[in-house]
Amino acid sequence: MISMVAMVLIGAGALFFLAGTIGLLRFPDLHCQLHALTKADGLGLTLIGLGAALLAGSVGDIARIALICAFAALSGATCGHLIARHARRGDAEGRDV
Amino acid sequence: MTGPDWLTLSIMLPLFGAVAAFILPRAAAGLGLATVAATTLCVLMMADRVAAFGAVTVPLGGWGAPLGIELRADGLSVAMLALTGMVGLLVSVSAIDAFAGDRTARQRHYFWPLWLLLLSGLNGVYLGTDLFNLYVMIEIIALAAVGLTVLGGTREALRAGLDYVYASILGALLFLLGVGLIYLQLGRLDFAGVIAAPPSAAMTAALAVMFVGLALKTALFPLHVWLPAAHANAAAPASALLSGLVVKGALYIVLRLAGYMPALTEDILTLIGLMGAGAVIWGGIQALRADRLKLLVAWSTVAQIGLIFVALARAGERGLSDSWKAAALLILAHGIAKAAMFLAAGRIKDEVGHDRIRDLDRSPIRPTLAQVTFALAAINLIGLPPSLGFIGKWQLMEGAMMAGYWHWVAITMIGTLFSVAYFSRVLAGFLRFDRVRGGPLAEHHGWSGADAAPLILAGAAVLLGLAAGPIIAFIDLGAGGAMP
Amino acid sequence: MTPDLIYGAAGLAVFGIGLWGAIALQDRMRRLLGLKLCSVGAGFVLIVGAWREPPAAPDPVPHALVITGIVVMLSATAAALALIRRLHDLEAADDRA
Amino acid sequence: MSEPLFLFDLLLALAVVAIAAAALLVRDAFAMIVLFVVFGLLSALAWVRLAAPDVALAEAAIGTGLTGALLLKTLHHLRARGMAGWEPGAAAPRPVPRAVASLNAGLTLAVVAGLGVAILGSPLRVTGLEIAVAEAMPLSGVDNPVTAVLLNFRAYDTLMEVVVLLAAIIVVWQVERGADAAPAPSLGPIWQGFARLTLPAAAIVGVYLLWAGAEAPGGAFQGGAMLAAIGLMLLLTGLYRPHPDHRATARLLFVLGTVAFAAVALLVAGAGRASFEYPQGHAKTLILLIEGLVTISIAVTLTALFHGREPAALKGELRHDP
Repeated sequence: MISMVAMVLIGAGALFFLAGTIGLLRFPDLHCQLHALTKADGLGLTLIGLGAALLAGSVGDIARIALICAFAALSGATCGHLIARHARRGDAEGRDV
Repeated sequence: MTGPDWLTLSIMLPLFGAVAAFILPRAAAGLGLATVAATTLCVLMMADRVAAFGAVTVPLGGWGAPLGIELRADGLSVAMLALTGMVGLLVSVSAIDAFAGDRTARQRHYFWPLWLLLLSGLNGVYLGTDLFNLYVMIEIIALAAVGLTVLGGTREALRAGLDYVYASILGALLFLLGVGLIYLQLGRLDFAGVIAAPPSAAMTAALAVMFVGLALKTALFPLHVWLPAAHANAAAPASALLSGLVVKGALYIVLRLAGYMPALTEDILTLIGLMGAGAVIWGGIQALRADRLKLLVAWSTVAQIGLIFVALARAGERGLSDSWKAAALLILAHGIAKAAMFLAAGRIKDEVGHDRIRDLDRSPIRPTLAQVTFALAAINLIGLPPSLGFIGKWQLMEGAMMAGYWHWVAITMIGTLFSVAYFSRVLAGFLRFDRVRGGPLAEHHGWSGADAAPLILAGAAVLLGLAAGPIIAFIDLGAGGAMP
Repeated sequence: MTPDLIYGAAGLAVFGIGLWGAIALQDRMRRLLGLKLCSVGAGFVLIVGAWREPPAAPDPVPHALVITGIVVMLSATAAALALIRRLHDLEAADDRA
Repeated sequence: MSEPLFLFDLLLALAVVAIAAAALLVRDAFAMIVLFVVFGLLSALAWVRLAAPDVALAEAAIGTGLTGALLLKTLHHLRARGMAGWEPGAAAPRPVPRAVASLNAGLTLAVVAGLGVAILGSPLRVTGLEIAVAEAMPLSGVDNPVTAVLLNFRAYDTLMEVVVLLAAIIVVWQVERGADAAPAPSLGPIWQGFARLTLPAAAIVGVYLLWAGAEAPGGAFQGGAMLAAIGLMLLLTGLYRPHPDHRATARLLFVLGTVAFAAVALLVAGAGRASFEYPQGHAKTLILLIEGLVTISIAVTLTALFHGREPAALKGELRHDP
C-alpha cells in the first residue's frame, strides 16, 4: 500500500518535471521559461522526495532526503533569481548602448 | 633491500627541491642547483649499484606488482637518468647566469620549481614499470614543460605554449585510452604482465593508440607541428631542457614498449620507419628554410627524432633485436648535443642581439666560445667521428646493412647530408669576417663564464664517443629481454 | 546487452567526438572541451573494465585510476585556461594598439 | 525487472553521446558550457549505474563542477575584454575547408571504428586485480577498497597526482603574473544570503566526505572539492579577497599535502620496509593524516586555480581594499 502511494507520488513528480521541461522548450522568453522551470521543478522534486521518503528504510535516510530537497529548493530559487537578474541587467545595458 | 633506496630518492629529492624553491623564491637558484647536484649524485650511486648487481627493483608500499607499483633501474634507465642528470646540471649552471639580474627575477622564481618538477617527472618515467603511473608522470612533465615554454611571457611563446598544451594533453589522453584498453584485456598494467600478454588484434589496437599518443608527445612526423614554435620561442635554458630532455621521456617509453612487444609486426615496423623517414626529410627541408637560428635548431630536432625512430624500426636483422641499442645511443647523443646547441644559440642571440641567420656574419661582435660550442654540437648531430652521434649512426647503418635494408641506409645518408647542409648555413656565417659594415672588426669577442657549461656539454658529447664500448655494455645491463 | 557493453560503446563514441573536436575545431575553449570529452571517454572505458555482473563487487583499481585521471585533467584544463586568458589579454591589447 | 533498467541504460548512453556532440556544436559559448555540465552530470549518473560511486562523486564535483566553474570564469574574462566570436550571435570564425573537415571526421571515425572492432574481437571481462585487492584489504588500514588503492596500494600514483595539481597552480601563477582581473560580477543580496546559509553546510559535507572515505564512497579528493566550493563562494561573495600578503601562506598550503605525503612515504622506509610501506597497525592513522593534509592542499589549490592570477600588488586591487 505504502509503495503504491510512493509510486503515485514519484509519478506525479515526474509529470511536473515533464511539464517544466516543455515550458522551457516552448515558452517565448527567458522570464516565462524561468517561471515554468523553477516552480514545476521545485514541486516535482518535492513530490519525488516524498515518494522516496516513504520507501526509505530509516529515519536517517528520510532526514537526508529532506535535506536534499531543502537545499535543492534553496539553490533552485537562488539560481532562478541570479539568471533573471543577469538577464535584466543585460537588457538594460543593451538599451543603454 | 639493502642500503638507501636511491630509486625513490632520485624522484623525491627534486620534488622536495621544487617545493623549497617555490616557497623560498629568493633562494630558488641556490636550492635548485644543490638539488640537481644531489639528485645526480643519487643517480651515480644507483649506477654503481646496477653495475655491481644488475637491475634493481623497489616494490613501493611493499605490495609488489601487479597490485602495487614497482620502480626498476637497469642499464638503460640509469643511462637515461645519467643523461638527465648531466644535461640538467650543466643547464642549471647556465640558467643561473641566464636568469641573473632584476629584469628576469620573475622568470628565475618560476624557472626553478618548474624545472625541478620536470626532473622529478623525468626520473619517474625512467624508473617506472607501471603503465598508468607513466601516464601520471608524463602529465607532470607536460605541465612543467608548458610552464617552461611560456616563461618569457611573449605572445609568440604563449601561442606556442597553448598549442603544446593541446598536443600534450591529447597525446596523454590517447595513451590513457590505450592503458584502459590494456586493462580491459589483461586486468593488470605492470610491464611484466604486458610483456607476457599473447598477441591479439585488441592488444595491437591498444598499443597502436598508445604509440600515436607518444608520437604526438615526442613530435614524430607528421605529428610534429607543435614542436618548432614551442622550442624556438622559449628562453634558452628552457629550450635546452625541452629539446634535450623532455622529448626523450616519451621516446624512452616507446623504446621500452617496443623492446618488449612481441606483437609488433613487420608492417608496423615499416610504418614507424616511414614516419621517421618523413621526419628526417621534412625536418631537414624546414631547417634549410628557417630564417632564425633557434628555429633551425628546433627543426633539426624534428629531423633527428625521426632518425631515432628509423633506428628503432630498422637497425637489425629482426628489426628490434639490436636496434634499440642504436636508438638509445642516438637518444643520448642527441640529448647532450641538442642541449648544448640551444644554450649556444641562446648565448649567440644574447651577445649579437638577434638570431637571424642571414645577418649573423654582419655583427661586429663575435661570440667565439658559443660558436665553438655550436660547431662541436653540430659535429655530434651530423655524426662525425669520434662523437657519440657518430657511434649511434654507425650502429644504425651497420645493423641495417647487415640485414640488407639498403633503403634505410639511404635514408640515414640523406638525413646526414641534410644536417651538413643546414648546419653549414650557420657555420659558414661564423667563419666570414668580410661583411661587417662600419666599425672595426672583432674588437669585442663577446664570451664569458656563461659559455663554460654549454662548451663542456658539447665537448662531452664528442668525447663520449671514445667511451662508446662501455656505454653500450652498460645499457645492456639487466636488459636481456626478460623482466623479473 | 549488459550495461558495460552499452556504456562501453558510449564511452568510445564520446572519445571519438572529443577527438574530432580537439583536432577539427578552431575555437580555443571548444578544443579544450573536446579534450575533456576524450578524458571522460577514456574514463568510461576503464570503468566498464571494472564492472562485474551485479552480485560481484566491481574491481576498485580502475576506479582509483579514473579519479586520478579526473584530477590530472582538471589541472591541465586550469593551466590551458590560464594560457587562453593571458593570450586573449595580450591579443586584445595588440588590437587596441 | 531488468527490462526497464536496460531501457534506462540505453537512453542514458544515447543522451550522454548526444549532449557531448551538442556541446561541441552549439554556437553560443555559454550554452556550450551549460551543455558540458549536463554532460558531466549524466556521465556521473552512468558511472553510478556501473557501480562506481566514488568516481561519480569525483566526476560530478571536480570533473564537472569545478571544471564548469573554471570555464565560466574564463568565458566571463574573455567577454569582459570583448572579443569577436564570444558574444552570442556573433559571426562564426572563418570556416574550415570542407576537405579538411571531412578528412578530420573520417580519420576520427576510422580510429574509433578500428578500436571498437578490436575490442569486440577480444576476450572481455578478464579478471582484474579485485582478488588481489580483496586479499590485501585487511592489511590496508581502511575499509573502502577505492581508498585503499588510492592511499595504500598505489599511493605513489596519488602522491604524483597531488604533484600534478601543484604543477598546475605554479603554471597558472606564472602565466597570469600581473594580469588584471575581469571586473567581478555583482550577484546581489539574494546570492549573499544563499551563500551564508550554505557555507556551513558545505563545510560539514566536505569534512564528512573526507571522513567517510575510509569506509564509504568519498575521500580526500571529493572532500577537497567540496571545501574548494566553499572557497569559490567566499571569492564570489567577496567575503574573502586575496591579498599580496597572503601569498606566502598560500604557497605553504599548496605544498602542504605534497610535503606531508612524500615525507611519510620516505620516513616509513627502513627496517626491511620499502618506501610507502606503512608499519603494521599504523596504516589507518597515517592514511588519515595524509588524507587530512592533502585535503587542505587540494581545497586551497583548487580555489586558487579558480581565482587564477597570483594576488600581486596591483593598483586597482589596493584601492578596493580598506
